[in-house]
Amino acid sequence: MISERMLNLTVIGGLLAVALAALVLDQPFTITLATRVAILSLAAVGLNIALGLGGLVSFGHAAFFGIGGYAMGILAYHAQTYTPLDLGLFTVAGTKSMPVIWLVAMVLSALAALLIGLLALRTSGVYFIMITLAFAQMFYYFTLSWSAYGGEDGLSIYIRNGFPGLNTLVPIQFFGICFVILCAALYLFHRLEHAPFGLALGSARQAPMRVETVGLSPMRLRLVAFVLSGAITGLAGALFADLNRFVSPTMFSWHMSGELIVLIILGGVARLIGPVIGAVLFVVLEHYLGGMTEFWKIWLGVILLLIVLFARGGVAGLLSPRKVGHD
Amino acid sequence: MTEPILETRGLTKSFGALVAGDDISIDLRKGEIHAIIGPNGAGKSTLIQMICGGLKPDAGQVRLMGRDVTGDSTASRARAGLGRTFQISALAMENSVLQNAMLGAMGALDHPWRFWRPVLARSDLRDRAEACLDRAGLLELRSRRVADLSHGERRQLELAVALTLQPRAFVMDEPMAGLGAGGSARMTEVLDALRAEAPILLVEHDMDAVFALADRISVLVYGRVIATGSVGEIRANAAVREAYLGEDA
Amino acid sequence: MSFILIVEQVLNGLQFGVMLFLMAAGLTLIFGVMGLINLAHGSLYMVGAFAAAAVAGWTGSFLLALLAALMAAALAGAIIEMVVIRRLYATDHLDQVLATFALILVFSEGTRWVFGSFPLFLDIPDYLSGPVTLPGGIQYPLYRLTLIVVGLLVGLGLWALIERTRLGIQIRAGENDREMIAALGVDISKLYTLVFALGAALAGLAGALVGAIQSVQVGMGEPVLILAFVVIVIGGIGSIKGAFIGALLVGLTDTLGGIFLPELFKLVMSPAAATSFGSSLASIGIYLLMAAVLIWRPTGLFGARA
Amino acid sequence: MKKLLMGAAALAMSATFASAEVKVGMITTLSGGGAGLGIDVRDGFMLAIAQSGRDDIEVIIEDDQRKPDIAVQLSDKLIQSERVDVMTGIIWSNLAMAVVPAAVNQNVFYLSPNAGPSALAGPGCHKNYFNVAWQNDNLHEAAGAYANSAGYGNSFILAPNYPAGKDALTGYKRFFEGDLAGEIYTKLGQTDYAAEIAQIRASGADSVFFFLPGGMGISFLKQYADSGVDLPLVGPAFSFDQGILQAVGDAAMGVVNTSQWSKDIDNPTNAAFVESFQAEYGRLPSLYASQGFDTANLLISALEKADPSDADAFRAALKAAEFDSTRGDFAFGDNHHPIQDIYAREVIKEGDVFTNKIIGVALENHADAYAAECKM
Repeated sequence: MISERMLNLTVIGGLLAVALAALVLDQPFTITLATRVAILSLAAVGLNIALGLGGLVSFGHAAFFGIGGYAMGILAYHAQTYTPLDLGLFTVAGTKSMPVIWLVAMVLSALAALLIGLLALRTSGVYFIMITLAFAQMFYYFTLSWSAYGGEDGLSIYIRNGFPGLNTLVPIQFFGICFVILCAALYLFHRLEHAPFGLALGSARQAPMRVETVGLSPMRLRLVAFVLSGAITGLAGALFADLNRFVSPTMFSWHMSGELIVLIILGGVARLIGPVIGAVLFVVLEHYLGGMTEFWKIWLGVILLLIVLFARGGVAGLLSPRKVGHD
Repeated sequence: MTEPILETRGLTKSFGALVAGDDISIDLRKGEIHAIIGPNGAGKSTLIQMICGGLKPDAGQVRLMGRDVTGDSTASRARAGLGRTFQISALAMENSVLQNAMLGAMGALDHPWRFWRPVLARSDLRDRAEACLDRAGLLELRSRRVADLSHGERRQLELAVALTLQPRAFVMDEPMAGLGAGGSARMTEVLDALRAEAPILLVEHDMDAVFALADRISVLVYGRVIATGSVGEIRANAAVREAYLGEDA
Repeated sequence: MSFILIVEQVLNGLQFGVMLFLMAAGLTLIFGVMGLINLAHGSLYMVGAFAAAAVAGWTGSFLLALLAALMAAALAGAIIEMVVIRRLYATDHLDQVLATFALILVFSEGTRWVFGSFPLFLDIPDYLSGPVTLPGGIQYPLYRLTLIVVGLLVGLGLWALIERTRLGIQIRAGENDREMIAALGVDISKLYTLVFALGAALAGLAGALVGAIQSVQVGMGEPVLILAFVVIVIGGIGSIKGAFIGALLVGLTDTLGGIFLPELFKLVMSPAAATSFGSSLASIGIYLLMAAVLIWRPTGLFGARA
Repeated sequence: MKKLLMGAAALAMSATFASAEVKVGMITTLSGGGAGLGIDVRDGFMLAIAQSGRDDIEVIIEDDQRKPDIAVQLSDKLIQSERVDVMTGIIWSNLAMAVVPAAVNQNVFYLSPNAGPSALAGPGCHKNYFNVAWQNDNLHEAAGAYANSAGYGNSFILAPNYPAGKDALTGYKRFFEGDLAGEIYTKLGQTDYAAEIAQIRASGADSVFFFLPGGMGISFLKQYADSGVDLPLVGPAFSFDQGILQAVGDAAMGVVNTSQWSKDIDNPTNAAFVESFQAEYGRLPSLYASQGFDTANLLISALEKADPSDADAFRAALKAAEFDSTRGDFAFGDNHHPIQDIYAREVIKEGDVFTNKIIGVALENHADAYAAECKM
């Protein structure tokens, strides 16, 4: 049993140490894996705001992940082919600048989250799960047949987008970007959780009637959480697309939504570090179990079942059971 | 006579064939405790829900300080000054006692759209919350998780959260339920003092408490108010004795 | 566009809808009685199809294959209910989603392990193959007509089961008041296993029936599962009647949308663009339908208030 | 032998041979939907490696699960960590588009055993990229040519609504000279074609061209056969391949399909390949297996002449393509895509097994339509 703060520092420090060690040992692929962990963690930190703090079981977060990915893909595609992007009323040039792409990815994901949230949050429980799933599927099928941007084939971006002052093609530098963003998102999550908004949102999850009777609207709290959550997952999507230099409809697939939930549960719901632990485990399992047997997903399934049935706090819950209260 | 703080006019609600509220008109005046009694299934919960905004009446009005709030949400009624406690505690069980009280303070004093500074560092909210916890006798337990509280302590916390709102009128759903004899007596004392601040619409099964506290009593049977009056009048009312007290006795 | 073509397309939409109903009925029944969201329902559909293909290959009898599909899916359903699902009733939906997601992985890869990666063969029996001529000179495959009839009969049977039998009374009681049914002296865990197996058997039957005209392969249940979700969201979760109406709506929208939307857009744009745009829009047509229903009624056409 | 081969593959997946001189990275689909194709390519490839007797070729096999992001990750791993010289194996065009451009730009050779997207044949061609199978349009073009020779004048054509589907219809139309009775794009992954079949029935067409790979084709063929519509079908080989033909059954009998390979192509290499594949794996080889086999033999032929470290010499050796192909004559065009005969085949039944028989050559010495756009 270790304290939560200790656990958080160990996991985050560990991720950084692995990447640095890989740099020293000249194992660039390990850095790539660590980057993948950081990005998947970021996506799950986003989901954790809705799911962990808000209790909103979104089975459609792939929608925002994919929108972020396509924001990157479309902007970079237009920059790469020197064609303007026609928005009907006016045209804009594409861009290969990461900060601009991130901003666009977050704004578009937030907008999508607002629209989906307005519809889905009128309901709760199973309806919410199924409706979010269905909307993500809608994006999936749409991009599948969206031939202007490659349809099922997706879009390849030949050179990773740029960040002022850095060479993003060097694995450790791109890892650095993702790692810093992940840390920023974790810090934001931490602040949110303890801020007035977090208290109200958490109360809306546990006792919505109470929140109403003190004069607050649970629906609005959830909507804001959902939008924030979507924006962060969208940012992760843009980074993920940049990691792969590729975007395709599979980013919208419902397996993606499921995997994001899996990351959180593996690590521990509503735990700050839960998504990171989950992402580390998932990538390690995927990579090493996948190398051992073609049927590795059976074992992934079995491990998930065991965690749901017997270790309901996830790994964070096993390592550092949550003490409650404050002061 | 001054304007009633809280008033219902002809509230009616039915669920299919079941009439849960039939032309209910009651009022709550400054400084009083108005108790609603009635056998199980008489429509007391339905009435509370209609007053607080959880259920839409088929017909009739709810007025708060002279204003029609029938179409308003629960939240806006709360902001207009309606404080409510629940029969089955509706508290954030994983949070601490203080956090629950501070939620009320936030609702009363501020808005939730603050995303950065820790809520516990907000001394204004904290002062209000701690003062109310103190009045409800819970200040010592403020760091305790609600899930670890006893049943009676949760009832106290229900009250404390309602206090943080400094409402113009209270609606309390069985605040004595499940309290032991000692707990009931203490709660009776608190409510007795509270009516000076804001009147209380009290739904309660504990007849001793009702007779000790109420200025007026309304008796609800099959969704209808069959009598309203002082404790003495109700005790003497034949219809009430037949419909309600008779069965109980 | 001729009248005959329209009639034929409506029949196609009906047939698709009726098969979706078999899937959705099980899902919604399980949710209504146990409050459980079961993502692995599509896997039971797959189990039914594989069992049917295996038995048909072995015995050559389509009826035996159907029987095998029913039994295999019901058995698989009963087993997962007893081993995994019953531990989930008391937990929240999040755990249910995750555990049943895990079951999909186990079922899909397990099936691939046993049957290999290539699709299996399952064909229509001779006595049901080929087209028949309907009044008005419409040629329509006999097997598809049979599917419509079987689906409607199963729907009728389900209605009779729920409205007219002792088990039905218990199921309805379970939907309304869990404590009451325990008070009635019903063995609740046996009832739950039974309902789950019944839902699974319906899915397995659908898998086997549809498997004869489609490809029996790993993962075949997932697209159907998501459509079934859309169906019960539209119809109202927990409502068998809603599932029926929702399934027909989705079936007709999907079939007719794919045909008529491109034709519609040809009125205002070039044929190539109309085909492309119309097909794209048709592919998300049912989701737009769902969104429209939700704006109008957030808990579906026949759903209880959330 | 089978055990031994699989053992070698498994070893190769985990360990690194100190003695290996050439490292080949194979990324292919071994799990999930479409795994059958990847397994065939792998088995065909490994059979050729085993038959060559060379123990200095190490093949590292990775499963992409048909997911582009996994494929990219594996490609990074193979290039960055394993430092492979040659890559191969990808089945799907979208995965190829995600992996190939980046890989060949890092000075790795890529030999495609299947996917041949037009972008990599035209403006996006690359000196280190060789396609041993086809350009994606080829079989569809051959189907159009066959339809002409069969005297069809009015075709109904359909394909899924995704890039490869659009390429397919474009390819068919490029060679087909008759009219179109209808043209539809179906949903990707669609399993019910009743609506489309009804349209075909009402269209007045005299023939139907369809491209519906995988399970989609199985569903379509079964439903088409049952519908009573008896217009002749023509399509590319994908829906009539050995792997899935048994799942289609009688519904496929007599259907004409186009392919650059067939198990009855009469040459000693092919005969030996079919026999040894069947002996090794206990099933008839598929089109994909033949492509994997040819890819490995091309690689081996080049390795006999040059080492990959001498990139220019190795490239020239690949370009020369001096190996015995299962398809008979084989040559690369200037854009490193095959110039080959494409056959029309008919589905027949041999005993209990459904298979194909060549009925003629649809296109002779056919190159692809994009070669002119390749500036290399």
